[in-house]
Amino acid sequence: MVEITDVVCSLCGCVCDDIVVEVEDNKVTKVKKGACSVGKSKLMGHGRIESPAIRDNGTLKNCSYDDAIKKAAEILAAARRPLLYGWSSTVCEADKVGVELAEEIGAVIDNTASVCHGPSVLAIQDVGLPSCTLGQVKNRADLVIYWGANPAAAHANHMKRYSYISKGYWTEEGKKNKKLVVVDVRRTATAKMADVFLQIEQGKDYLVFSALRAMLLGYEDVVPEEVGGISKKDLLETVRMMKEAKFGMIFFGMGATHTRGRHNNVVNAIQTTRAAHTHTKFSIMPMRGHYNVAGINQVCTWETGFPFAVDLSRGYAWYNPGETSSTDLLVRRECDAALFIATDPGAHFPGESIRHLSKIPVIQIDPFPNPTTEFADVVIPCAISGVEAEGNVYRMDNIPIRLRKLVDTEYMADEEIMKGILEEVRAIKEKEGE
Amino acid sequence: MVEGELLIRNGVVYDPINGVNGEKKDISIRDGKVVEEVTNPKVIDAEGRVVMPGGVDIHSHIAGGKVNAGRLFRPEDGRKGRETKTKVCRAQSGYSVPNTFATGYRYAKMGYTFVMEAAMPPLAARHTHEEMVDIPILDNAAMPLIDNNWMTMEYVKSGDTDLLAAYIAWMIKATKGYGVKVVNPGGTEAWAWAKNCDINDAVPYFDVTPAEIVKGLAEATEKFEMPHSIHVHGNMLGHPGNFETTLATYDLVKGIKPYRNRPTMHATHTQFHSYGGTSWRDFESKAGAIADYVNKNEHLSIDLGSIILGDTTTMTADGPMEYSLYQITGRKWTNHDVELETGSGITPFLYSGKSPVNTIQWAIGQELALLVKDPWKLALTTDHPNAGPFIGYPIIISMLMSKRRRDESAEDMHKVIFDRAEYSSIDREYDLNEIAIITRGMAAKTLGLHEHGKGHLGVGADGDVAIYDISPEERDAGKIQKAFLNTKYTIKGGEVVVKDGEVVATPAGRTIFVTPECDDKLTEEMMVKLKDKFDHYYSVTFNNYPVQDAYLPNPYEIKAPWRS
Amino acid sequence: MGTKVNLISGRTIVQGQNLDNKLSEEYFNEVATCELNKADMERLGVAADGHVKVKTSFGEVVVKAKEKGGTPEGIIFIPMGPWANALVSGNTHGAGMPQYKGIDAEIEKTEEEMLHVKDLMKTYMK
Amino acid sequence: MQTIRLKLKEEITSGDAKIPIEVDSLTPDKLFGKNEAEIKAVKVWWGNREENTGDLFDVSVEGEAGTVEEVKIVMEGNLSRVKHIGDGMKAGEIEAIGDVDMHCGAMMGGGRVTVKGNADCWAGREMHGGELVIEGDAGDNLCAMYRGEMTGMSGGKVTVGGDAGECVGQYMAGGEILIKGNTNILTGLNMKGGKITIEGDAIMPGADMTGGEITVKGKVLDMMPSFKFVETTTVEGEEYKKYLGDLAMTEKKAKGVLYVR
Repeated sequence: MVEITDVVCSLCGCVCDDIVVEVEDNKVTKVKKGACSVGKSKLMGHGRIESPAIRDNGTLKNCSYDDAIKKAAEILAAARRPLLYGWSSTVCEADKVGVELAEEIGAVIDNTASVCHGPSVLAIQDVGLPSCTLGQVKNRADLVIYWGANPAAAHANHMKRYSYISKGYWTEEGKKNKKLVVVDVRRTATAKMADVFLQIEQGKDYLVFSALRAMLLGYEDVVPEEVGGISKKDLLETVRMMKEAKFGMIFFGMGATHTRGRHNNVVNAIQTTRAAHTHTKFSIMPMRGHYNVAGINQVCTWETGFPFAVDLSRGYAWYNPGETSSTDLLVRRECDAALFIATDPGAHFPGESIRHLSKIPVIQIDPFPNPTTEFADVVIPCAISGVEAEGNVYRMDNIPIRLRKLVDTEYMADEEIMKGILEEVRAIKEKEGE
Repeated sequence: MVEGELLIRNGVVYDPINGVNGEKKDISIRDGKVVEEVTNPKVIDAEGRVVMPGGVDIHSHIAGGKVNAGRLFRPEDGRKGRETKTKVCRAQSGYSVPNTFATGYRYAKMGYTFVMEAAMPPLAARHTHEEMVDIPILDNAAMPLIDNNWMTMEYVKSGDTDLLAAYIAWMIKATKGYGVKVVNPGGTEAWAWAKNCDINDAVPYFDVTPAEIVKGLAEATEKFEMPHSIHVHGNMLGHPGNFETTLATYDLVKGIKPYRNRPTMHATHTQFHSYGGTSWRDFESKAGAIADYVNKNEHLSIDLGSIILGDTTTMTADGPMEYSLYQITGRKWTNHDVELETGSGITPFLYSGKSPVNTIQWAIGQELALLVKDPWKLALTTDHPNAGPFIGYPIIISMLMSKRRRDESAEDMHKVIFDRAEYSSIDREYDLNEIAIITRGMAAKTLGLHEHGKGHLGVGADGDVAIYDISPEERDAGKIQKAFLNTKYTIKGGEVVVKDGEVVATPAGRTIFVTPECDDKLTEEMMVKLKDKFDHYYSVTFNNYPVQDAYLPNPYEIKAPWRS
Repeated sequence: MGTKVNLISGRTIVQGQNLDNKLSEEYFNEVATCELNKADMERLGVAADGHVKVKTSFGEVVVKAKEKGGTPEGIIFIPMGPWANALVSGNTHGAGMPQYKGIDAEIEKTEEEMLHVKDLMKTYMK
Repeated sequence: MQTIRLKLKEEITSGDAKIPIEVDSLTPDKLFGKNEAEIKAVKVWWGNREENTGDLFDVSVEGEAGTVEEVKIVMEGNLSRVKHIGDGMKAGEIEAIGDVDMHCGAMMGGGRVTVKGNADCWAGREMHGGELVIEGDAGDNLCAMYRGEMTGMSGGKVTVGGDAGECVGQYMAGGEILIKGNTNILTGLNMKGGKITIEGDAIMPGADMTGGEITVKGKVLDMMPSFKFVETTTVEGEEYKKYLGDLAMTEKKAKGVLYVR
């Protein structure tokens, strides 16, 4: 038995890196410390895709890695509007090959931000993002606001490691001298811990932010008695708390991005932060979901200039979410082939998208069987990043951390698989050129 | 580096480090290095053309968290510089914040082969390295920010210079960095509470002043045989009247002895620090006062931070400064404070010749170059992209070489240029040798890279050569500008990477890093304090902090022994 | 037909624990569910674990009802996953993001069986 | 007068995948002076490959044009996956018969585009002159900016016969938009100049506006809570409440005018 410390979790955007595990017979046998129940479940592992496979007459037939990679390359090289999607639950090293492949075949490369914090990216492109690293929050924040976010369910270690419950330099008593405000449609587990819970009407976030902004800037007289289901009195109390804080922090989640207003809700959340900043230190951060969704946004940006939904069909980057984003491409039936890596559109895309996917060739690269496997035409199993493969990832606050390899595997790593496909595609193109 | 022989024949060579000033001379390269002679070379005919060593940029923001945050939040900048992929080149995007590939190609086209990334937040050092690996052609290095760090401030307060030295040694090693970068010392920590500091203000909670921090870091740096001095962006950048703070900052390190014959402080993007007046209304140039100080003292080097008119993306670890700028423009603003270490701010900015303030800023950058007498004391920069994108260097070169061009340009600027700046009264014109100094020789020497093959063409130097398509007699400013934007040839490590202004090969660059060698006992003592910081305040663990070797596929190490 | 409600979807702990385990019973039991307020349960006449059919203009699914305090009246919550996504809108309104929350839906009690994930996927392949 | 007819071939849109064709190379300015054979050879993007116009469209040319203004392009067939119709055009006329895809009339500087059907998102994006008429509905981001930019439509005139989507005229700086039906949320978002008239209803109009004028003749749903009521006034014989906003941008900047019934 070997004990491994400083293990980095490859589940959510918290990227906890102080986990201790035990490894015996090349298997993680125990998670001793540091991980939440979700992370623990991930580290302990689940049933795997056993072999590469190609669909033949409706059924998947096992094959070699070489054959699956060749088949994938053939599909992609022939496609006129291929989509390469996923990239958030794998390492940056694989993402880089993905961008290169997208350039090579004139594909659209998109990542899970598209259905997660893509609207936050659009918002940042409109107004910027006054933010900080999570350690700043841990050491300084005396007011934490979760807006449309339920870390108790989605980022279980977030409050303990970084925000409301954590202890730091100016916050050595933990939550004792902090205030927690939660804004949500439902009284969630997180909401139950709050000093102030603002139960907002579904879809009214935008209005509430504008009311807060007007109040923060001193125009409370124009604000009506109730906005989005919240009384003016409660709004004023929230504004008072914001002004009195030494270091205020807003974390927002899908409650803001998935609902009416989308990116503009986030614009308004950021504008609210800026308004609060005229009184005191205030920052804001999206609760990024996948452990490396921030990372693929980074890689895609430094390599193409744009963070997601990048259309390389003309040989240069055209970025236009709403047009070049996966949901639009699939619902509008634009794509004629798709590669999914480290993601599961079968579970997470709207049904309308899946309907189109069932009609075009689909390549899946993933360690685990999932709904996408049900319609994928080429299935390529891979090593689990952070357990069987190492590599760089970016935490939700864009801090880069290197995933560790804990056990050996015979599965190919994502980066190797992608390199294999890229090489095959180049070989096909060279032949065509002859 | 490429194997084989290359001969550059009959060029007019400007190699100021070796005292070669416009001599007709052959350059021989074998296996990537300059040699005495070659026997069976590939020949490039440079007859009548200007030949210089590969350019060396001492200060530019090309890689890392804030550069990429700049790209990410400016798709409108991204769509400006798009170029289709070719057989050799990846797709390009961006004007003021180009993608990594475009960064490499565009620098190489100007004849540059080394660029220093000027600000690496230690906690995010892996990010800087990941991007530098993706910048083709250029050799590079990065300077970690070590001035607003709690450890630094605590050691400065307690006066433990040796322990501070142990700390900076550990940090430079942990980040695979090059030297000590200072940005608004104390002020960025204060910004974590939405405050700022001037040079003699106490940093909130830490009870030290920026002046003490700068002095402490200079002393600690000189404990080692560091190739480069501390690299300082002082307090109050961009504020009217800041020249006094600037001069006071320069004075702080006057008595400190450098380990070798180089300055004890490099003061960067000096244009932003040379402001007179009490507000934007009576804002005026103090380039004269700054240049005067530089002329009279030997302990200091500067770079320009010269303005390029047009839209750009400003970015710095000086968080409060970016906030001030955003308050003026009301445009988008990103801020990213980094726990226990530093911060950063980013906001777009338009430098307009119609604005009196921008006009004076524009004048100041060039005035500094013209008023500092010894070109070995200054380097050409635009603090890319803060004062403008690096592809504007050829504009500045043509201005410095042509009084006529300056006079013509001044006519298009706001008329304050004639009463609140010295600009129009300066007649000096740079010659090509001086241009070679401020674009390669000085930077290489100041960074200590001339001892590692950069910035010159002596035997043993890297085979990095720029051949410009002009004759040494050329006086036409437009032609000069054009020639310096796109070389006839750029050669990197003996390989032709640019030909006739087109990128033809994209070899990977090397990352150069410094290893300060510190006494084990000191390190051990320092480590107790450092580990406590990780146990209680950092959000990553001690063992996950240092940059792993995997991030530097092409490393080049410079050892910096402890000075006995 | 059914009662008009507003549908939202989102993460849960057990859904997160089974992200790599989506073909399992645990995942099915957690994700093919619909959380409702007590009053809404009573109005529909559905008991805990009783089946309900949820319908939007984009699709319909049968899921298990679960009472959940804290859910306001008129709001139903289905954990993110294939069942919720059979109902959400793919119209991104020019922003790339489907509307996963705040969809007009109708809900009614049903005796119909729920579809397991593989069968649910098959409905897209027609 | 010259009429260039471009009819999209049926087989192009008959497959499972509806791959868009991008026709920014087929504007009157770019086709002026070309004969039929030359037009057929003009390249258009279809997915990741460039094709000859003649391979995708049936092309016919009638008449002669002495100036660009005399060139009229008529586009027919299933245009629902034809993007960038009239993108960047400066003069002449385009008539598109049927529903058209995204970016119709984007970056337009002059001339006239008529859509006899619906137009998808980003119609009139960053338009600065000319006239765009959409007889049916318009999608989202009509006359808005490109992501990250601070200026959307800055000149010209746009008329929509039916409804329009979200964020109509975002960052609009000049020109006129008339919507005969309803608009979805956030019409005139960040607007700083120009004029938008909505004959139907609007949801949360005028958010973050700092200039320009929005008139809503129908109902306003979810009125922004950060607007200041100024007075009741009469416009074209009808009584309106006049508001100034958006105060969430600070009072100094709140110079946008919103007329509500």
